[in-house]
Amino acid sequence: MKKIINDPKDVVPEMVDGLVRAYPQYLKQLPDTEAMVRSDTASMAGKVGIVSGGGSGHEPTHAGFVGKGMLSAAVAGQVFTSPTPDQIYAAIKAVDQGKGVFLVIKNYSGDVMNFDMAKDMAEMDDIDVKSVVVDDDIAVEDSLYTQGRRGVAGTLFMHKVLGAAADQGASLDELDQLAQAVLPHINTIAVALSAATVPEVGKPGFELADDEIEYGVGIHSEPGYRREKIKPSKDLVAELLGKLDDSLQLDQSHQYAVLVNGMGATPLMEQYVFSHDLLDALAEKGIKPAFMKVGSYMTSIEMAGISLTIFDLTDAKWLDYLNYPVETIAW
Amino acid sequence: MKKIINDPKDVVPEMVDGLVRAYPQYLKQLPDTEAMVRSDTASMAGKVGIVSGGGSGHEPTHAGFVGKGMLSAAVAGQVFTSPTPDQIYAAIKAVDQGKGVFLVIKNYSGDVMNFDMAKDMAEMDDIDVKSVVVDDDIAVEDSLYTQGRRGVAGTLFMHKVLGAAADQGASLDELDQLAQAVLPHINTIAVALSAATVPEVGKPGFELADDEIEYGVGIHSEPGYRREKIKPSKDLVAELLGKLDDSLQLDQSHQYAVLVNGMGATPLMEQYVFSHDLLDALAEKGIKPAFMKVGSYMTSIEMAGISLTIFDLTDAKWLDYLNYPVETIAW
Amino acid sequence: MLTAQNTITWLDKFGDAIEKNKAYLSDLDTPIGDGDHGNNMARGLTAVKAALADKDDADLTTVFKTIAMALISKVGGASGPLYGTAFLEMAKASKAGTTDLPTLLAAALAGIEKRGGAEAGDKTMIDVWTPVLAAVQAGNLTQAVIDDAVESTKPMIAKKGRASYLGERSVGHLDPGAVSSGYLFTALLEVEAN
Amino acid sequence: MLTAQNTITWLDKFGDAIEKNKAYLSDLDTPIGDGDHGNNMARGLTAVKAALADKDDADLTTVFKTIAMALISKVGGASGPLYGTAFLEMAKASKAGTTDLPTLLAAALAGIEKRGGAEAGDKTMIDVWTPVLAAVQAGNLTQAVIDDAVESTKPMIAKKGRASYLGERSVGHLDPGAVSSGYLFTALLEVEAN
Ligand SMILES: Nc1ncnc2c1ncn2[C@@H]1O[C@H](COP(=O)(O)OP(=O)(O)O)[C@@H](O)[C@H]1O
Ligand SMILES: Nc1ncnc2c1ncn2[C@@H]1O[C@H](COP(=O)(O)OP(=O)(O)O)[C@@H](O)[C@H]1O
Ligand SMILES: [Mg+2]
Ligand SMILES: [Mg+2]
Ligand SMILES: [Mg+2]
Ligand SMILES: [Mg+2]
Repeated sequence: MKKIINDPKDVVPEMVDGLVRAYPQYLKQLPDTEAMVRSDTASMAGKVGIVSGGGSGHEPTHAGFVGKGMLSAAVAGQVFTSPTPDQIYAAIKAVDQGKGVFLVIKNYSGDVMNFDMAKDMAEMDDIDVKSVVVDDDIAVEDSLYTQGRRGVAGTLFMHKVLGAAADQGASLDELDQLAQAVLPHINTIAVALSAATVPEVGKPGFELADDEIEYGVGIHSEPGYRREKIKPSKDLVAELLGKLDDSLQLDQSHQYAVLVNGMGATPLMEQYVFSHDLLDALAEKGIKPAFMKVGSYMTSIEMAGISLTIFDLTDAKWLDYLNYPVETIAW
Repeated sequence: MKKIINDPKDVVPEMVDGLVRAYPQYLKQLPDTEAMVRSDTASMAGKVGIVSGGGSGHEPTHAGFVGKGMLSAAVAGQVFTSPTPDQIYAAIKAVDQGKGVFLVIKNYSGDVMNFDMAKDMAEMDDIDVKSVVVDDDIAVEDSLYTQGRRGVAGTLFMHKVLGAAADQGASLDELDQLAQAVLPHINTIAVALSAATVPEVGKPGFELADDEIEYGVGIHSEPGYRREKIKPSKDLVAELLGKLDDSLQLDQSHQYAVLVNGMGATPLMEQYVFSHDLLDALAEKGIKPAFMKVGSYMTSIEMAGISLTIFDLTDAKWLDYLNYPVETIAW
Repeated sequence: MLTAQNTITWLDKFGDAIEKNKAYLSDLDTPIGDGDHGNNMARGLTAVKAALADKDDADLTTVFKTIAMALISKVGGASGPLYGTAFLEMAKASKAGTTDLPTLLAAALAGIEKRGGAEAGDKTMIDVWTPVLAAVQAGNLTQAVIDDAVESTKPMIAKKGRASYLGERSVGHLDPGAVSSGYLFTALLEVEAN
Repeated sequence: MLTAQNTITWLDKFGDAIEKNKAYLSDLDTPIGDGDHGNNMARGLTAVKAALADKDDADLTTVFKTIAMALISKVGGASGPLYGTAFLEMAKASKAGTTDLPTLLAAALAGIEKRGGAEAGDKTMIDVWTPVLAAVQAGNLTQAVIDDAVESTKPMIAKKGRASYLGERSVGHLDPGAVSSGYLFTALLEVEAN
């Protein structure tokens, strides 16, 4: 493990400190927590708060999306480990303006349970709390009898849509309806070239040979659905887009938002080449994205790979929400 | 070499195509070139154009900084290879509004010569062209009898300052004076954990052992000044900041802008930890940056490492230029 | 019967076992999870130890609650709320007056089931808690019961937690939370033996 | 004496040598540069070949200009403007009436020196062009002269181009641009021999 860190145990507090001090205009840290709240308090007045969070290692997610028009607060857990309820609760309390707080949770048992406990705590304080559990990763088969699908990069579209709506004065119930309406239309799938190394673990989550890739890997190095030899970008696009098409039933009469997301160590060069192939493949289906973003937004420390998110904009308003201006570090 | 690309020969045209099609609201590509010009043509009217460029592989530099308030156009060469004069000339012509065009060149023989030839071409068309050659990398000793220092991440501060001034109506001569005034106050130095692999070359520019780092490496894997065993982030900060202090003579009565820049494969986690240590070390000198940015802005494909840029804001206006709003993909 | 004192000793021994097996637990969590279970538990048990340091004269309920809060606020992930809830439920039950081990453990297990929505056979810590509780109720908890319970998770297909993403590929691996729960009950046996 | 026809043959042979030694040239550029010299030159010479394809009946000036433009617009980096300028200066000199090899090469070298600001001893292609021009002027260019000139760059300290960043550590390496210029003049020798 070769990393620019000090003691692996201190990575999270040190990184949160570095981030908050580098960007005081966006973030402030709640004392004795790794919860980060919008500095621009005025922008939250009279509005429903949006709180997200999860394990660290996905930077710039989540704190990079805290700011006017997007998240009110982000809570950072240990690396790849859900934050604890007391910290989530502190964030909820800090952003509540009497209009309630909406939680964006990714579908991992840990996150779901910790956020639920925080919700219980907040409700004891008479703060209205609602939440959505994002499960956009179609690599895992959904089933009522399992944990279900994972929440991955598509979560950022959820943040963006809810943040815009909240900034425009949507109520807690409206946000809840919006989140539930949007949820099934966001799908993501990834391909990995190498795994992440959690600092305290010291070795990669899995090993791939020099010429091997794995489809469907999660953002914590969760195993995917197939390993094979590396292929040209065009073929990777065909595989990932094929899965998304099966799931979303892409249709040229619809409008789509697309996120090409680097997993951490993948240079923009590769992301842009992939985007080129993707746009060609979509054009063959008669589709030109109405909204697109390319970059390393939902990372998995230094994992190499790309995830592809497609968001079917079945309601025209959702595109406006995506285009709504924000003031954040990373959007 | 494991990369998400097709034929290595096609990387640059494919990536430029992917970028421009993903972000049509910011960029348009000049036909038969890899030159990208601001889509928002109206924002250029009556103003001096700012053109930058260089070899590809530094994404989001340069095209990510094209937009209102920053660059007018960016020209992408082959990977780590200066663009050719005809393409630079095409960009100059496309952005000229009769007020002249200012070129931001990084100090590499190739870039200097190709931009000079483009300037000659433009002058034959009676377009006024002036330029600055950025040489912020203090890892290389400066000398009249050599090529001198390299231009690296500090170039982004040059882009930002000039772009803001141009947007506010500065003349070509004023931009020239501003560029010359700013130039000596921007210094950068880097540490690398691994080298970049140019797609057409297929192997890394240099090899470092699993526990080795190198100080002073350039953005094209140019060798640095010392190799040693990996150290805690704190110690890396001490080394890099020490060199910058020697060069800039840091002084608590001055204001500084800081850029902590990831080289491509370095996760934000490490960049934030490094920032934490940096801010501590600066605080010990009584310095709190007036402006700070942390992220992978001037990369070297998938090189791992961090560069640190400090910009001594000897003129208070420069801070306003840094804070001036821009509409770009990546700033 | 649990007392404040033997509960403190119990957690102390549990903490030692976690510390000793931290790398092993994370290794177990690597092929079918995210490789952090050892670190999560170690962080939590260090916090438990610190929190209990000045609780020598506390009552059983306070001890349980102290343990619960330390786990809830320090472990994170899935195991934090689950172990935390277990001790919180024991705190509640003890407050209601009981010090009886089977009653306390039954309350804890019910809390885990409610919090995580998993049941026996889902390849989680519940597959250790369930047979252990039965043995405690029958008055015949032995190391063999614990070991068998832990071992029983190996052939199971995970239905909850991160391992469930693997589906059938989770077969053949011990569940890390089951192993850490095994340490919890081994520590309990040692305390009971004294 | 250079003619349109033997110049086309010259560049053809040069292109073959570059193509054959592409990887070697990039390898030479790796320890003291950025590892792209072979790729840069190969891209340029492919463009030269394509551009010359329909120039069989062109005059010498047009041939030189065609070569110059292809190199300038396709090579990039440091070598593009330098080789491009060399041929552009030969185009200018030939337009002024000369077909005399020493005069043409002298114009080319002057162009390279002006464009890049380097001089003999700086460990660049100039260290091949200078002795080669002298030999051509003296009427005794041989492969040995070329080889010695290329070899002479090895012990030099680079003062221009990327290799200069290495200072004394550039000693012991051949300059890649000197090696490619060596191929240019070997190709010239072959053409002259026919
Ligand atoms: N829903 C659940 N019910 C019961 N136990 C669970 C559940 N989800 C996970 N677990 C237990 O938690 C363990 C994993 O804990 P840990 O690795 O610390 O958390 P995370 O999975 O968040 O990284 C699993 O081995 C399993 O025993
Ligand atoms: N200023 C200069 N004058 C003459 N030749 C130079 C100069 N700078 C570089 N060169 C030549 O160019 C060669 C490198 O070319 P190349 O690798 O294609 O370009 P780059 O250095 O931009 O990557 C060097 O080996 C050297 O011979
Ligand atoms: Mg975890
Ligand atoms: Mg080059
Ligand atoms: Mg785990
Ligand atoms: Mg080179």
